[in-house]
Amino acid sequence: MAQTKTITPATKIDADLARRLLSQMLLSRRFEEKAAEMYALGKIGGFLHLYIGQEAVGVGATSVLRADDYAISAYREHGHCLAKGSDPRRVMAELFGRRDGLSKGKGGSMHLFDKSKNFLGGHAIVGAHLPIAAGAAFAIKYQGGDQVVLCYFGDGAVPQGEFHESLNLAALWKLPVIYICENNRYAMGTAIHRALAQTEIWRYAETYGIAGEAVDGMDVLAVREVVARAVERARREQAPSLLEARTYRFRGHSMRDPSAAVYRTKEEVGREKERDPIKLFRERCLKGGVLTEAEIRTLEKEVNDLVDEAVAFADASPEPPLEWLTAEVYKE
Amino acid sequence: MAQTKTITPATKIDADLARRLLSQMLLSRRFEEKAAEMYALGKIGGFLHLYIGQEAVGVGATSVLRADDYAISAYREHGHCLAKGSDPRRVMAELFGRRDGLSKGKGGSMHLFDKSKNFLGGHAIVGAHLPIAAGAAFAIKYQGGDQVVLCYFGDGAVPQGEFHESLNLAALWKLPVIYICENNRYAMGTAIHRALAQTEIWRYAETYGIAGEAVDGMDVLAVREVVARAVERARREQAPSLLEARTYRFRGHSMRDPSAAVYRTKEEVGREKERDPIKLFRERCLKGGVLTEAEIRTLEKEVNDLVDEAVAFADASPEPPLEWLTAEVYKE
Amino acid sequence: MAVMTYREALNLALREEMHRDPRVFLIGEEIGLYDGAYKVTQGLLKEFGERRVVDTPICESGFTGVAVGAAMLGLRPVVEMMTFNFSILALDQIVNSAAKLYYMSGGQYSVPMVIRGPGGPAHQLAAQHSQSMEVYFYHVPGLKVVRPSTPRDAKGLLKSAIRDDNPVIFIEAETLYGIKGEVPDDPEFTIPLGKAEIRREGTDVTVFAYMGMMYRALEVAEELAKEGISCEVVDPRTLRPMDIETMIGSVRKTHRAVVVEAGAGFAGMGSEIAAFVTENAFDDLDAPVERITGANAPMPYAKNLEQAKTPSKEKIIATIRRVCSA
Amino acid sequence: MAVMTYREALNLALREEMHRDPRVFLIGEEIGLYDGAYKVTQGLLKEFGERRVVDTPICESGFTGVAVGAAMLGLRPVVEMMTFNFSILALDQIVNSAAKLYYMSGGQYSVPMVIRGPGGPAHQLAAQHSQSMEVYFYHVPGLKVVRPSTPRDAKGLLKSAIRDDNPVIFIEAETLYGIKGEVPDDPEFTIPLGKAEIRREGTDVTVFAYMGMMYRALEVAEELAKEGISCEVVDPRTLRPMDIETMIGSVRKTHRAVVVEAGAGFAGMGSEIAAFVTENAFDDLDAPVERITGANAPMPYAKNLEQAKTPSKEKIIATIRRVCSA
Ligand SMILES: Cc1ncc(C[n+]2csc(CCOP(=O)(O)OP(=O)(O)O)c2C)c(N)n1
Ligand SMILES: Cc1ncc(C[n+]2csc(CCOP(=O)(O)OP(=O)(O)O)c2C)c(N)n1
Ligand SMILES: [Mg+2]
Ligand SMILES: [Mg+2]
Repeated sequence: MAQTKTITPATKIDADLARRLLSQMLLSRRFEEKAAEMYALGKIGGFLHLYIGQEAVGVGATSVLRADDYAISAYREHGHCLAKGSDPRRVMAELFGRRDGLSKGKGGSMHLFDKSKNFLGGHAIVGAHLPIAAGAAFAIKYQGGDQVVLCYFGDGAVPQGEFHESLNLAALWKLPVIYICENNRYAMGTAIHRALAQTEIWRYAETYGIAGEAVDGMDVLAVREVVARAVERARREQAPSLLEARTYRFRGHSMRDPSAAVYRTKEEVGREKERDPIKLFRERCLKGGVLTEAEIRTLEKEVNDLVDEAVAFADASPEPPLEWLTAEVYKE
Repeated sequence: MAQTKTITPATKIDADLARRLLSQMLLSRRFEEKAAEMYALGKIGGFLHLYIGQEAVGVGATSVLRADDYAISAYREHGHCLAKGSDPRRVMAELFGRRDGLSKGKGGSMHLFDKSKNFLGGHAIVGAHLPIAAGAAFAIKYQGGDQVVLCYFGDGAVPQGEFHESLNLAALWKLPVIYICENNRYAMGTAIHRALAQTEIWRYAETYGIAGEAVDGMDVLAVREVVARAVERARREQAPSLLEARTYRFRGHSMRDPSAAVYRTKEEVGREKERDPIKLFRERCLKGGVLTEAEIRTLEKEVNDLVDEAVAFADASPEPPLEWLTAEVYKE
Repeated sequence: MAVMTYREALNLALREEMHRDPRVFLIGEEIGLYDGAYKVTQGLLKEFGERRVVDTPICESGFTGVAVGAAMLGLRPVVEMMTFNFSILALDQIVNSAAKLYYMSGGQYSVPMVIRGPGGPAHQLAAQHSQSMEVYFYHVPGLKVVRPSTPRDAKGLLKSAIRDDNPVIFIEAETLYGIKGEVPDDPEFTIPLGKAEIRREGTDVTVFAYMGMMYRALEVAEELAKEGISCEVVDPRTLRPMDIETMIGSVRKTHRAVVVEAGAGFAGMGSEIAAFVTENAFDDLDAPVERITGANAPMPYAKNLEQAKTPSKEKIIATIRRVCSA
Repeated sequence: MAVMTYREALNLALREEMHRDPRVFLIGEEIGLYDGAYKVTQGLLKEFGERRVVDTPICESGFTGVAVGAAMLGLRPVVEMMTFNFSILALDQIVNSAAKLYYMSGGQYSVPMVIRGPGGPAHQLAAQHSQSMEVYFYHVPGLKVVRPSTPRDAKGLLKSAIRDDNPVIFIEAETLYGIKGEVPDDPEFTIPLGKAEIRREGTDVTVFAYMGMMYRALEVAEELAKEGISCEVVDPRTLRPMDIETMIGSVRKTHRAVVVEAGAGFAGMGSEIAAFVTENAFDDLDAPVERITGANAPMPYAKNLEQAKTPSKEKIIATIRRVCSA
């Protein structure tokens, strides 16, 4: 079982792929920077948890999935949802609580769902979506499909009982699910060593006799590689995996934790920002001659336009009609 | 970390100790054989889970505790409670649902409590008493005491989330608690390999970086030794342990599972009964010249008398008065 | 019309629905190899195999969550809670996932699943194993809640529950598994959720009751008939959605009502029934709706205390007499 | 009398009780180093140290169970649920352990503990984070349940809860933490559990409401006074045990009652209040007790829908007018 490693591929990166990965990471980044602005303007309410700093995980992982594979996440899921292919306009409209939002404005930031993209949501009770992921994998197996389920969760979910229940069931029943822990070293203000007796999360895999790997979550290509292996195991052998992507959130836990300074030092944050996954990948692409400055600027421009469009779309979308309050409580 | 082993002590067993261990195992055995009869007569109702076959665990483990140490268990706890020193008469009266029962007849077989013996009960939700045990250990540490908490549970509790939550907290906070799993290889009709992806329970200790040991649960001296080590760790270093006592229940899951034949073979049961902990220890004491046949017969007689007395006492104890139905719902 | 036990009726409903719809599968503790702790799933592993009858380890939250996930992908899980007492460990999955996903996802993901098993007072199982668990569910928007009192209802309502596109909490009773009754043979026989049943017609007072209390109410009605008090016994059957129309209709006729419930009274089912009956039929009422409930205490083990815990025939009779003389 | 916020009043109550009784300790997520997700425990880690202010990993069932075990050994834990929504994960420990141990052990082991934290509708936190959680607790024998509406009550009731020998569920509100009010300085000032408070005297109709709805009821009363309808606003404060005497006393005086509650209506707190008021004061009532409740749906995210979810002033006014004209 591998430890964290940064992979410097021997072969040249495919330019199309590089463009895709970079633009998806940029989309996630810009989208959320804009969302933060919109939050400040009061256009977005409730909790808003930004994925900024962690984009390599969602983008790298999703890049090795097929469109008919499933993904599921917790409440810090904008990036996962966008990477899975959801329309940024409808994601933004959801954050705005408007009728054209993915969930018709009823879910909000923490409850993005996109059935058309097999994105199983946005769940806000820490740990609760882990068994749901196993259940989706169970259904795939039941139906004789060969899709896989990718389940993102935070280091904060590891001490929760459902982590253990889910891994045991997934291992016992050989379910095609990939549990990928985004270890950003904090659950709100709780550093991982204050939450876990044993902090090497990938090693919990041993407990269940399944594959476990840790990976540098700031390296989109490394994430790709590790997740690709896990996808293979799941698709071919229906064997689950536990992956640990070592990453960092650059912002506070949510918009209500703006400084995030009580529980971590400025130096630490500064040091981690040096590992910015977008910056790293950008530099690598430039250095390796995969993309030019001009190409990247074009990408950036495209992404900025997409995000502006998303905001305009969200802003123009009307509030949900009041009858929707009691609609869809039950399926008729 | 040790694996299962049967210890044949080099030194001669102390005769007093042998007498104590044997008579306690016999007491548990006879007490429950009688309870089964009483159940058949309708004197005992509800669920009745017999500990028969597992006595070496409770007796061996308790024998290395101090009187002011704590013990806590699930619903198969008659043996644990008796070993901790509770009055068999009051235990039987509880099974009868009478006013002189340990819990005044309000708890029954699954809810024996004895504050005077630091026996923290009888809990019937699988897994739920594991965090409570950690809490008791927390209180000891908070109060600066040097007692330890011994927490018995079944293999069936291992897949439950609270197992994981409790071990993590105990390890993280260094609590003086000893988790001892009585692995009798079945949770009701579910063989352990149908419940756990990884069936070496003591090895889960590694996950939390604490000590784990497996022991032959049919060997009362081996249990003593392993638990004694764990008690030392807890008392001196406030370090928790996870122990696995490999044992077997000779009867069905409860009186409502009389045959227990669907999920295990006659041959298996027959083979395991050869490992009867009382028979083994009896033979060893005889062979080693520690006790004589006559001495053992005396012990047996004493135990039988105690149990007869317990039944007589229980039978003579009146039903709880009806006012007790709504008494002690709240402490005034 | 076959005569069968409540248990057999449930078993038949499961079997028929599994034959009818390959998406239906069973999941829970001891339901397969062991044939069910209460034998409701007897023979189904043999008939349908391990793919569709899934034994689980003890992890109620985990396997309920698995069912939720499977339902999101279009399967129709029927989860057995060995007893409903253990559902409290899965309550988050039921309340926050199953009940809300359809709403939170703006109608994208429905969660068609049934959670079934015995609940309510049992035989001397004491405080942790003998609880009226429906109270944790019937308040929750997004859930449906069924308490079927007869073999016929058990079958007809379970089939409807399985065919329903929403999470349905279906609470049986250990104490009723052995009762017998007529059950229609037609495999297409179902009973719609949300319909109350008038178990006995009467003119002087409506008695609302379900499960064991419904049978007790029928006995009481028999006795009171001798002294000229005519009780109408109404069984709500589905607690959510509740058949308010039928229930109020009965009270408009009798002008008096009592609710008998096994659970501890404060803020129980009886409170809701009393409240809506009064709101809707205030001017028709000749007396306040009275609640006859279980004692406000955990369930004790001792037989005599246990018996005293649930409303006795005597207490019900006395209350009805009082209500009828008001 | 100092003027302070609701949050400060809670903080002060904790501090005073921790000084008073060395057995009192705090346990929960982010209560120490982070000073509390809602800053209720601010400064307490610094003042009392890690022994008595215990930060936990995310494992609600685990740390609530730890508190139960500690309470069995004589400590007096105050558990913070970061929000009460998460208490559902610990419900088994609360209902089956904390609430029942005293009873099941025949009075041997009491469980003196408080579980506190914010609950009820919050600001656009949507279905899983914005629930009226009291419904899972007030039915349960062995628990006490408090919902304190003012800074004064927050302090006085929390102190009583901590001194109580039983498990007390103490549900604050995110939306009230910032409100200010007078709070007695006396560190021995407490408010007994189980006592309702008449917030405004009136003669025409009793309005029962707590927390945010209580404030809305006061505003409504103000407006209705202008048109000559005199509302008596009664805040139960403790939902279990409930101060039935005071509440019925009020209705006997006004002859009319409405209950306003934020939670979804069916089988909510209002049902119980309506039921017992009617049972006890039927002949004094000039109209049925009406319930004005939150919509029967999960909490939506969109601001406009969220606002429509809880009873509006307009709806309360219209209902009271109707009740008063009956
Ligand atoms: C069961 C539960 N308990 C507490 C919370 C409150 N809460 C929300 S996020 C969070 C921290 C989770 O941290 P982690 O899993 O590491 O994810 P991250 O925020 O770092 O992405 C907490 C405690 C919750 N949502 N659910
Ligand atoms: C949470 C929960 N789920 C299910 C049950 C029903 N049940 C009682 S005992 C038992 C088996 C437990 O087996 P194990 O832990 O191995 O203990 P053993 O009976 O072998 O001593 C089950 C499933 C329960 N009591 N609690
Ligand atoms: Mg984290
Ligand atoms: Mg076992």
